[in-house]
Amino acid sequence: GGTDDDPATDTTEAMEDDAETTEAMEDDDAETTEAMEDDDGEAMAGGTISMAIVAPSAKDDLAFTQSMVDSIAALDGDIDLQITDGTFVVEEAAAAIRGYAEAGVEVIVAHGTQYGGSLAEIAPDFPETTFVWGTASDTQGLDNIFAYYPAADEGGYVLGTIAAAISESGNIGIVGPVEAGDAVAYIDGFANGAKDNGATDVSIVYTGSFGDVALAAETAQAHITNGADVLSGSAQMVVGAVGVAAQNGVPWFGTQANQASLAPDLVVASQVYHWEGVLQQVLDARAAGTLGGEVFEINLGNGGLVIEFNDGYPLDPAVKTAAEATIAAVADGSQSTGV
Amino acid sequence: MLEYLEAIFSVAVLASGIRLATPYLLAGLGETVGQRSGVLNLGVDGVMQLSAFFAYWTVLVHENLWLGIGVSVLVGLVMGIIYAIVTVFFEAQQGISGIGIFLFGLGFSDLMFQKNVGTPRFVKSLPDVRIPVLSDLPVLGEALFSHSVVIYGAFLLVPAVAWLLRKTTFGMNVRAVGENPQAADSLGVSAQRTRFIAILIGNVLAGLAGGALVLQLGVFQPNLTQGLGFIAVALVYFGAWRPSGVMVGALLYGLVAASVLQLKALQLIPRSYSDIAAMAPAVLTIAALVILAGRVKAPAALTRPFARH
Amino acid sequence: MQRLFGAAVPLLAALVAFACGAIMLVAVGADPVEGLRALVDQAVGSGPRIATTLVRATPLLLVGAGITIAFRASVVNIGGEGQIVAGALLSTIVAIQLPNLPGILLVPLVLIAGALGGAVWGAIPGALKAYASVNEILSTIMLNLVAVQFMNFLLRGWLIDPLEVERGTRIPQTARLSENATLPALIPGSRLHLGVLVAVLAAIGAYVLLWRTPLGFRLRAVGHSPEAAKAAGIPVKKSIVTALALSGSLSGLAGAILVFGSESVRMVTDGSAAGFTGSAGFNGIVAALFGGLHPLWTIPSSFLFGGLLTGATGLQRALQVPAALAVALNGIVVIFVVSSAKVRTRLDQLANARSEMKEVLKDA
Amino acid sequence: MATNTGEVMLEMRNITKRFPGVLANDSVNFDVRAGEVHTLLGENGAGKSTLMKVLFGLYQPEEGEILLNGTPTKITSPTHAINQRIGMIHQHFMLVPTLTVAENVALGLKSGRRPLTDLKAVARGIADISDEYGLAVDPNVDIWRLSVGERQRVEIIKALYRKAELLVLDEPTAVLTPQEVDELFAILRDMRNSGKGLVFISHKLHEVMALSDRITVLRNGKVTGATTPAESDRSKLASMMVGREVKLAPDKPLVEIGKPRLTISNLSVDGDRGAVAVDGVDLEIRAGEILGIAGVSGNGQRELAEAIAGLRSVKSGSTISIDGKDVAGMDTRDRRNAGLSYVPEERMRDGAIGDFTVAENLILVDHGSDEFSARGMFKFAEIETHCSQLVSDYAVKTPSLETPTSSLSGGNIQKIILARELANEPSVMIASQPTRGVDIGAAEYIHSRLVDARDRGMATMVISEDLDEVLGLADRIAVLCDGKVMDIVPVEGATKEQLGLLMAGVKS
Ligand SMILES: Nc1ncnc2c1ncn2[C@@H]1O[C@H](COP(=O)(O)OP(=O)(O)OP(=O)(O)O)[C@@H](O)[C@H]1O
Ligand SMILES: Nc1ncnc2c1ncn2[C@@H]1O[C@H](COP(=O)(O)OP(=O)(O)OP(=O)(O)O)[C@@H](O)[C@H]1O
Ligand SMILES: [Mg+2]
Ligand SMILES: [Mg+2]
Repeated sequence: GGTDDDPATDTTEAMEDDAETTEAMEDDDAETTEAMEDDDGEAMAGGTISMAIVAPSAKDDLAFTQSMVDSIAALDGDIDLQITDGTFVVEEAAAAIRGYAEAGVEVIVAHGTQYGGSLAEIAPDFPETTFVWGTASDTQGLDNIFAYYPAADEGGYVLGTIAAAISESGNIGIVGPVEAGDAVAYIDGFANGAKDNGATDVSIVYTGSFGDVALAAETAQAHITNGADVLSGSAQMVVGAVGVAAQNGVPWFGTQANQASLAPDLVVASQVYHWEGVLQQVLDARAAGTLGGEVFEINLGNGGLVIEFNDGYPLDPAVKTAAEATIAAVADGSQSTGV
Repeated sequence: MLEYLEAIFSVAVLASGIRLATPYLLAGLGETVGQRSGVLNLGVDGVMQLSAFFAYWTVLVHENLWLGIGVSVLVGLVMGIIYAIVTVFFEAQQGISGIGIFLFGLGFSDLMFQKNVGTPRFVKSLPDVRIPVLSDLPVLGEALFSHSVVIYGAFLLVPAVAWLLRKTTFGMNVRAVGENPQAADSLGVSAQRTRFIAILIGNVLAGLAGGALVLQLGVFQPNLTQGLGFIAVALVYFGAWRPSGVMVGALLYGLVAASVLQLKALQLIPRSYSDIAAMAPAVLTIAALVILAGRVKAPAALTRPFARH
Repeated sequence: MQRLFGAAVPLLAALVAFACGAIMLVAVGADPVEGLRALVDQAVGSGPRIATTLVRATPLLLVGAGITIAFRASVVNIGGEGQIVAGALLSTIVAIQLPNLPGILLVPLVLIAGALGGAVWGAIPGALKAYASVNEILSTIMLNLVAVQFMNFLLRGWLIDPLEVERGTRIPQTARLSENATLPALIPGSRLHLGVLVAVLAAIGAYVLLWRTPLGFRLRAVGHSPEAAKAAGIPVKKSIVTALALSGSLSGLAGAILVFGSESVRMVTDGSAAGFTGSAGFNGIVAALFGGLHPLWTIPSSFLFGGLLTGATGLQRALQVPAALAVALNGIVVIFVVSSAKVRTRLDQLANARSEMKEVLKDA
Repeated sequence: MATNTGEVMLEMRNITKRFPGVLANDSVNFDVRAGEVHTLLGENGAGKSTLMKVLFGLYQPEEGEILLNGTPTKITSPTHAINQRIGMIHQHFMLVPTLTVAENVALGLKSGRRPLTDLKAVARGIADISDEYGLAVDPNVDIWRLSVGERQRVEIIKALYRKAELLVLDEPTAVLTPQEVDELFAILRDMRNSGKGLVFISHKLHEVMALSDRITVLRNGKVTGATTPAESDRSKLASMMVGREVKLAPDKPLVEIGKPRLTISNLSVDGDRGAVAVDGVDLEIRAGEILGIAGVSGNGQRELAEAIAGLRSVKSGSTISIDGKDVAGMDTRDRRNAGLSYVPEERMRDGAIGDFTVAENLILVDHGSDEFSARGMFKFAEIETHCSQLVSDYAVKTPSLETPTSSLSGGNIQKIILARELANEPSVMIASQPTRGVDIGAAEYIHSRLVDARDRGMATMVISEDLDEVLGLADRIAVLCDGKVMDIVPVEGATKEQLGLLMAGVKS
């Protein structure tokens, strides 16, 4: 379960004293520069921070990887970002991570749990480099690794309640990939939210593939013919399902990144991962001389998970306010997602 | 038990199965012509991905579905010419040069997509055309006669290809060249030319299959086909090198897949076994082959390059 | 002499192919020279990088060597992907069951388990072909699909890392497997592990088997003429099964090595075969072909493709060119090389003819 | 015999054709007149087929020219040859088994209803030809359903349908039953009398004597003589081919017959198309004895041989024993280990592997024996000595042990097979058509080898459709008809007539 309080709370603290840490960053800057000088001069020149992302799917997948890319883009401060995407194969990722480290990149985001093993091998060889590992909830005892993970079930739960509210048939269809990863957390949260809010029939289908768009489309079709009037789903292949939803005028809920662009008038809302908070903390910590050793969770509470409503969809204001309430409740832990 | 049967034998599953079967059918029919001429093409999947991407891109830019279909055919033609040159004139090992085409298609379509499109966007997909009277028929009418034109086209191609192979001189030459190219050659039937054309036909249909797939979905993604083309090749063996047989195979494959989805959707398959269920089409295809196989023989010269001494 | 020349032809073809690669680079707006530099640098730029390249080449070499065996018995084995997965799963299970066995025992054991898993997954299409005359191209393709789903099934359920369940992250991967099973490094402190050596030995073994042993003789006999082999008393059906089982066992070995040679020492998937194998099942075919379907030539060619694959990541980093380019390039290389195969055989024919001519004249 | 009054339709002048390491044709002169059968005679590898392939545009000669009806013509391709009214019946049929007769005939011809085929029209044409020359065949059946003889008729029809005036038949009788040969000859004579020119190639001298108007002999690619049946006889022809005196029948010393080595009782076997092919056969062959199996092909000989060799399953109740050991349940390898050896009927398909080297074919059976391998590894030195020994013992003409077997001529390949099969003194040998398509010299050699082995106590079964061979070789002759043994007669006093009646199923 994602919402065990401790990490949630202390990370929120970390967010609160954001202000001063940023000041701290200003004056620390000089010395950290010196500190950096010997191993990598020009990377820091002009206050530029060099970052790299190694990620499993495409950088514009409208999902997991894009959420990270967008987040870094949203960071203030002058960042020189390099990306190696579409590398699920661990050996490839390892090569890339090592390559960045050798090239003197300061902060390397290994955006995939499966990279953990490689990090454990590589990180010790580059004590000056900060490695950020997600989604994961331990730093493998290394002090130059930060870890992060999303409490995907939280947004899932919220979206589920909205789905139940706008569904007339009370029949909701969910299109999943392989039953694994934070897809499961999101989907279970979603299902619970829907059920708690009166959905009678929540049908979850895992197609068995992250890539089979056609299968996802047919799954959505099956849901609709079985009477579902609201759909959601997780992972890259859902574009197929969104397409079917659009063709049938069925509302859709997205996750990981804002999927409104796929169906501007049918995507009700998306749970969007905002890693800015985490990343900012990472940069601050690094500036403060801490290269790692902390775990961050993003959740509704600390603003890492954001429910982005799509103005293109005419959502009943009442439902929206109710949803906002749920968000607050889930955020402060008074409402469990049951995951 | 009954609920399972009800779930499977539903109009929805039939319609869905037909939709899923179409790309297999188109690609399989093309591959049938090629293999009848003695040429195995394992590159089908790659050709489909290329044609799928370029069809998608075309429609994305020009918003014209027919242009998209045309482009998918064109891509098939180009790939066909390449493959024909490689296998017919350079007498290249067919199984393997096919893998080459596959890898190229897989990589290049992905490359082009990332460079030119990136974030998936929807294009308008092929509209369903309800065939007036027929689609109003009770029960099956809706399932059978409310599909996009490419689906009708694909199934109309079954008798067409059968006719081509059985009744035309070209078809006769194809069969001869696939069985005993030396004999055909000794009578002035150029094995090379015949195979060249057969390969073109095969790849054009593969291209069409890619176009049909992507324009059915209205969106492209890298590795869109997920190995669909390889299964299409397998279905040619399954169909005993007969268009009708390939159609049966494609429908079986599509319907099983659709049934599994439906059973999952109705929560009739426990979630933890969803992957096991996903094996069904492959397993059933093999099982069916164990029963069928032995009775039919492959074209004798299949995968054998022809060279005159 | 003409051997060398014969080998030079595919190399030439490869060069042409790389020229096409350069064109693709330009097409995507990258500087080909820069690209080549980045590629080469990443592939062989430093000790660790060479090590990575060799490690990356290992599964290609194993699969490739297996392909050559199957090919000589004239069975097409497109089941590499599935056989790798099968081998990996079995070896993983062994490591999970016997975590405390000392490395000296456990390492060989997991390798054997891998080979066994692959052998079984290869023997199935072999038996289907031999005893039910099911075409092996079809069955191997189908069994790839089955293996993937089976992998997902196990990695989500029985074999999943308990931590993943606890955290709710649920990535389909095993826990970090027993340290004792980790393949020892050949050069201490480097990524260069035992698997690389195993693969090279396996390739040499394949060569010896095919041309130095009765068993290989039988496989080749069956490959050339099942009828004549049968009449000579060679068990044809059995040989077909043997060929595919051997071929599969090498792929399975690759699977085990992917798990216990990886930095994470765990089996992990994204729900697709390629997610775990990195398409070694296909790229291995490519390597074998590039090696003229000869086990020994497959060794250098595998390392070449290994370099291409690791180099591609460098390319991607330096010029932000999608890694897909490397896949496409692979394809082009294959296409050019197979096409060159004819030129090559023609050359050999000529040379043989000349030497025969000489011999005949000597006799006269 | 027709008199050679027809004008010269073909003249080949100083044709020279080289293959790597071989001078296949050495400035050969050859001509054919309208209305004659001109026979090409020569040992395996003499260059007969090569010369004809040059004529048919399959090979281009290095030197020499071809005149058709007096005009020099460069024949560039088979199609070209066909347009020049030349037809060729190849040593190996050029038919597509899965196509019908009509389709096979129609291949490569312009259809009247393009793009569709016009098989009806073709069928009509076939019917006309059938009537004219008595070539009965149903145009609508698939080739694979036809007997060998019928397939050959289709080949001839193909040629005639294309209006061939000059017809080349390369060993057309090698695969035919005596009846089929007679029918074929009748047809060929009709064609000759209707003014066509025929080139006939055969290794069977009595056929040559029966059919030819003129005979040209090739040896090592050179023309070594020309004659006519009138002015020569079989032994003259034989010595012309080989270049020395040859014995047409081996002389067999009397050896006393030993104990039974191969015993077959109540053997029943199904054929390829299900029907019973071998029907309750009882046979016994003793040490030092050659049992000839005579019979019209397709009367169960092949199935009999394959059943004994373990390549075909037998029906229950059948027993086969070698030296008293029941082998009916064993696979081929174990039967061979029990002392069986087998020379298959289809040399290139079942006997040897074309892509294997001469050496590899020589150890195809015994490769696993401890003589050639230890601990699963080959002992190449031993193999080398063994093979070069055999090559010299059996006078195999090959450039080297590493030569691909497919590049050798039929006779030499057969010698390799025989050498392999006799190598480790088998107790029982089954030899199917041991000299079919093999030239006299080689045949003589093979016969003498079989007789030697017999003298050393081997029990031999020789299956042959060539009655001369059976009569010359066997001690006893069993005649098969419809899968049953009609009778078993001692060779002494056996006559062709008597055998012919038995083969036809007539019991005296
Ligand atoms: N395609 C070829 N390549 C190389 N050598 C060849 C080829 N065809 C024939 N030869 C050689 O040329 C010589 C003549 O062969 P050819 O087939 O003409 O003999 P032949 O008289 O027909 O023998 P047979 O009676 O066995 O048919 C032989 O030595 C043969 O090995
Ligand atoms: N000489 C042979 N000829 C045909 N088949 C053989 C031969 N030797 C072995 N086999 C087949 O291979 C299988 C393996 O048996 P065996 O272990 O005896 O062979 P091997 O030792 O691997 O090779 P060899 O027997 O040639 O030394 C046997 O069951 C048999 O079916
Ligand atoms: Mg000949
Ligand atoms: Mg042995």
